[in-house]
Amino acid sequence: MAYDLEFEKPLADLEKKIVALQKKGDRLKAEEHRQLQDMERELRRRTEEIYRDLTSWQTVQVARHKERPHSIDYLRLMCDDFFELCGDRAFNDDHAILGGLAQFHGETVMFVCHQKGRTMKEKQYYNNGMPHPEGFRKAQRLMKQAEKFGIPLVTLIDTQGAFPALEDEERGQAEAIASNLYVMSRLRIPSLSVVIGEGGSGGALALGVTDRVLINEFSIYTVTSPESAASILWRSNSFAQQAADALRISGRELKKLGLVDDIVSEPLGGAHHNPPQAAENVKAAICKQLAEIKQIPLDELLEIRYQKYRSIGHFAWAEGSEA
Amino acid sequence: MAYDLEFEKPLADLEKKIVALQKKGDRLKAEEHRQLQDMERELRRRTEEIYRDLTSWQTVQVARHKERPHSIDYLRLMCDDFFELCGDRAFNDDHAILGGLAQFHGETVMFVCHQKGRTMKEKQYYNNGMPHPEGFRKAQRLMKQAEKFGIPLVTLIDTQGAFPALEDEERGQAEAIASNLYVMSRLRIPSLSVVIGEGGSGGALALGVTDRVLINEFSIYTVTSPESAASILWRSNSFAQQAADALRISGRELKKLGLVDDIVSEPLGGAHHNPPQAAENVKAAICKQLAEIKQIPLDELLEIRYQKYRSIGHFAWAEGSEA
Amino acid sequence: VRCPKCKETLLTREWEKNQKVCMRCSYHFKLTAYERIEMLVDPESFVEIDAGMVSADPLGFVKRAKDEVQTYPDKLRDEIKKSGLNEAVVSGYATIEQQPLALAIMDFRFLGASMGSVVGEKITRAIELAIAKKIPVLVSSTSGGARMHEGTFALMQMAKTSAALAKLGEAGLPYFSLLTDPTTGGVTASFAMLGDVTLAEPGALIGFAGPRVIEDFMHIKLPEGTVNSEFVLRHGMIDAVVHRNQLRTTLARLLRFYTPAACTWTRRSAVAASSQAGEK
Amino acid sequence: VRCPKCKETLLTREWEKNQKVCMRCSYHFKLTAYERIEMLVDPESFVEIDAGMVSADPLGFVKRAKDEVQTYPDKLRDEIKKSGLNEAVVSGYATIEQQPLALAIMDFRFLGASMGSVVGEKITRAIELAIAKKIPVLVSSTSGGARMHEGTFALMQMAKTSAALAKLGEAGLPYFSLLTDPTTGGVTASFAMLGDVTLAEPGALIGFAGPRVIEDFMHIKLPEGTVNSEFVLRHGMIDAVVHRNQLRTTLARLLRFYTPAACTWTRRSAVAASSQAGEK
Ligand SMILES: [Zn+2]
Ligand SMILES: [Zn+2]
Repeated sequence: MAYDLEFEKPLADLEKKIVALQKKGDRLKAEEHRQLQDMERELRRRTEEIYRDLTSWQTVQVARHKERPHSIDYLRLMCDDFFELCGDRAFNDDHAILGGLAQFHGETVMFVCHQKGRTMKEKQYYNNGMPHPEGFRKAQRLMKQAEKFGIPLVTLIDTQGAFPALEDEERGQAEAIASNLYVMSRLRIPSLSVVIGEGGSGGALALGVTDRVLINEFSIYTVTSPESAASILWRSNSFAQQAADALRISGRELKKLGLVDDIVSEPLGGAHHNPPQAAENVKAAICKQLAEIKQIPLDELLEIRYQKYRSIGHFAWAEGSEA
Repeated sequence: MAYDLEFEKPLADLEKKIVALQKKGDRLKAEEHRQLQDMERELRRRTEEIYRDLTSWQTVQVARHKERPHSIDYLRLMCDDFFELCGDRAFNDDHAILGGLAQFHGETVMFVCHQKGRTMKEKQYYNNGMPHPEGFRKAQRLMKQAEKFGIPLVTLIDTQGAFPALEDEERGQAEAIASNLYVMSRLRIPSLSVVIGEGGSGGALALGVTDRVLINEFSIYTVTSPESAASILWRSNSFAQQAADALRISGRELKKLGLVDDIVSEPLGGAHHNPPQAAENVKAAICKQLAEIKQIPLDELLEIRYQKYRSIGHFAWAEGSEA
Repeated sequence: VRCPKCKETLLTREWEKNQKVCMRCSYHFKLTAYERIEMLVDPESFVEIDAGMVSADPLGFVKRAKDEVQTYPDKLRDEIKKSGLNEAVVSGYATIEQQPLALAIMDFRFLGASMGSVVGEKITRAIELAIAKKIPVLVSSTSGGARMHEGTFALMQMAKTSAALAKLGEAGLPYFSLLTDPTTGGVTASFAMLGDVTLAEPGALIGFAGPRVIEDFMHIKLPEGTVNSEFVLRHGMIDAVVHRNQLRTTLARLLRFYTPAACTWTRRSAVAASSQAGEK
Repeated sequence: VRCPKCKETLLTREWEKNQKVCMRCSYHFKLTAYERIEMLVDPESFVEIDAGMVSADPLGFVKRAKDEVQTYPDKLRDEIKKSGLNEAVVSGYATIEQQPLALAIMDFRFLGASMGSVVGEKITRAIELAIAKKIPVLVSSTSGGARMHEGTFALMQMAKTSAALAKLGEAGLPYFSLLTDPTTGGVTASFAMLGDVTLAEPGALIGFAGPRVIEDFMHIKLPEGTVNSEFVLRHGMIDAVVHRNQLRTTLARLLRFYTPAACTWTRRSAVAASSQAGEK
């Protein structure tokens, strides 16, 4: 896996040298062999160093990396069996939402995920992970089915946001999102979400009202894309970098702010450098959290869930006013 | 109100003579006055006579009479206040379904009705009472809202059936109807339906799974329109009359067959001869039945409702087989 | 046999070995109820119930045409003779890969698998059996619609079967609906569309009104295959189109997902719930 | 004042008497929160709560441009000064025709009524007050969207308010949502669209993305008024478009429908339910 992001330039240079040496194969002299090992060590060290302090904007780049594993990759790597459930039972089957039943770590779990796509054709098929209203309604259908059968719910979040076209207004994008927030807050099953890439706006939150919210180390969760925040606040989306950093949207920042429950660590250089390892980490984190919340009596779980969201927000009191 | 149906020919003739005499007004001689009174008495007698033995096919004519009161007329005449609730919250507001909150006999009731329309313009606006899937979904939304707030549900049924166009298949006409049957069978509120005109097919039943089913005397409730039954069984819809009679679809026949709980009597010559009286009868019938079912504890009510539909059907056992 | 889709002439033996699917174009021929049962469940595991249930004549139905008087009992006698079946559905219980379930399989040969009292009753009994035994339900649907000869009784079977499924749902038991060619009318608008998971065989005609009604009503001509399995999948009405040779495996997988042992959390919470007083 | 729709110049006194509705074309001007409260509730009945709640700065937000550094607290100070309000929503309780309800009224003057922690918190508190007092809730919405300066905290207010409404619903209490010009973004996609009954003033811009975003995204130009009250009514998202001069009466009627005394059956069953053990 090549280092190809802007801030990875030093790593890419190093990697190029390494690759050049590696090409020699058996013809490598002892001296060069040692040199190669040194460089490999150096690459690892530099990568760790750079990734230790990624800014929110740099995290955005990683979260959007074209080779980053998507929901379908995680499902393939984490589940022993997966049966996709389709359709909103009213209008369409929105491929931007991928959901179904999984054999997961010895039990049945309902997965509901955003699914992007890598090739042009895939991006079109999955609408690049940007759901229409019927996608959110399909999601809700599966959530209610999980509730009906007492199956725990896990969502994988990875979207720039809900699709903002006129047809989406016509079919009630706002209603579809709102309704999911309402329903998820009272689902009588344990629930958990993992932001695996981009957690963008209401389109992300519509799968995100769960007992636990985890985030991949180099993922983001944001009120709106940095570009759109920039065009609102700076009146130009060329300030996306400033916006990303000011909004503190990286997994690590969000953990510090108390907005996510835990961070799932990613392989060195990001999940796309080692998808199986990334999936293993996500799976382990899900198992750990699910085991915990499954112990909590249901009514208590619902009240804890309520308080979790209830308590998000900072405010103060004007002088002279009382709390 | 004129007698204008085919089987009402004798009545129309008599009526014409009466009207001719009435026109004379004050210039009526004593002799003629007596004659008029006789004829009026005769008209009443003959009407009673004819309407006492209406066939199913004749009942179809009355049920479809262009001046027959529709849901909107009943609501206006029966309710002290009515607030229409609109939309399926997903796609559209289907005017073929008219629903909302009513102040009814001193309490709040949720009405969900088919609404036809009289003029060409109205028929178009209401789609002649033939719902699209979003109409049934609006209906279900209101039913669930009634359940949420413990408000009794009353439905007024008056439709040829669900709209059978390609767009309706696309949006899941079958699913929309099926889902209503499923949900209505378990609604945790008292519920009641009145067939006020045409009860046609699945489109009628989708508002009709209730604790009590009443039917206006000259209304019908049928598996499919006589015309379409004729084209299925006789391979020509010109046998509609035979089909109507063979299917025994009039209110009175259905009462005999045990398929409705009670008949609401209509004014002489049918509801359109005296809409206020028709509405008063319907209202009284609703009040009586609601008062009864409101006394039944909820879990018991649901089981009674289940058994009501569970027990519909006749079958036998082949020789040599046991029950 | 000749394939109605690709017109290929198929060797009967091969065609039967291929589960009556055209070897060339994958056209799925209709199966009889017993063929389908054999194909889906573990050998010898099927136990039929209500096999002797036959239709009565609730309306005293007589069809009078110019030169013909036909009663419903006449018609039924003909259909029984022709099909060798007592009615349009075969019901019972069985196992698929050792997992028990109740099932009802419709058979198009009997009066176009139209739904009258017996179809409604047998399906409802299969569902109630499942509730009593705490096992899932599979209904394999095919139907031309409601049984006209039973009038409003036929219509009400839609309510009856749907209400039974609602009870099954409250009991937390899954219902799998399989749609086969053709499934239309009142069957589609009741139990066929109420699956927790709904599957369809490829290319099956599936609809409420059916293409002929739509064409008559709209005065248009629909292209072949407008209202079929792939159409309803695209429009979000079903979960998957499954080739006949994958059906058994698919159902086995589905049964495993919903098996109580696979839902470790449910079992625990179900125990907790049953120890509480009161409702549900 | 000049009407932005029909360009007519209106006499201020008459215009105010007409509830700030254009006498010529019925254009509904924006109202301040206190104007709306006065218009809707019984005189002297409004009791404000949480009036002194002001925004904190959870992110330490700083907007740096070439020649400008602006902190969120700077911005807030400006807005407070400009609007005379502490935040973008005024909340409390009152009566309409003697019927009590909790209410939260948004005010567009304060930072475009964007939703940050305070808006979310005040609305949630109003809902919780309603649950405690067993009274209905009215939220009058207007908003440009989420408060960017609070980042993901702002986003989460959507979840917080929606969860509070879900609790209100479980308590069997009605929620009336009133949409006014303009209502967009995260507010639309949460509490604004969750009304048991949802009303809108005529001609109000109502949408998720809002017309400018749609135009940018689709590279099209939308005709004026494409995404407004009438549009969402037509598409089944709201119950009614109500002229400002009918709002008070309409709300009074709605309150009467849901008043426990009007639901004779509910009262009985609620009593029965409370005597049962266990859940809900
Ligand atoms: Zn073929
Ligand atoms: Zn104007």
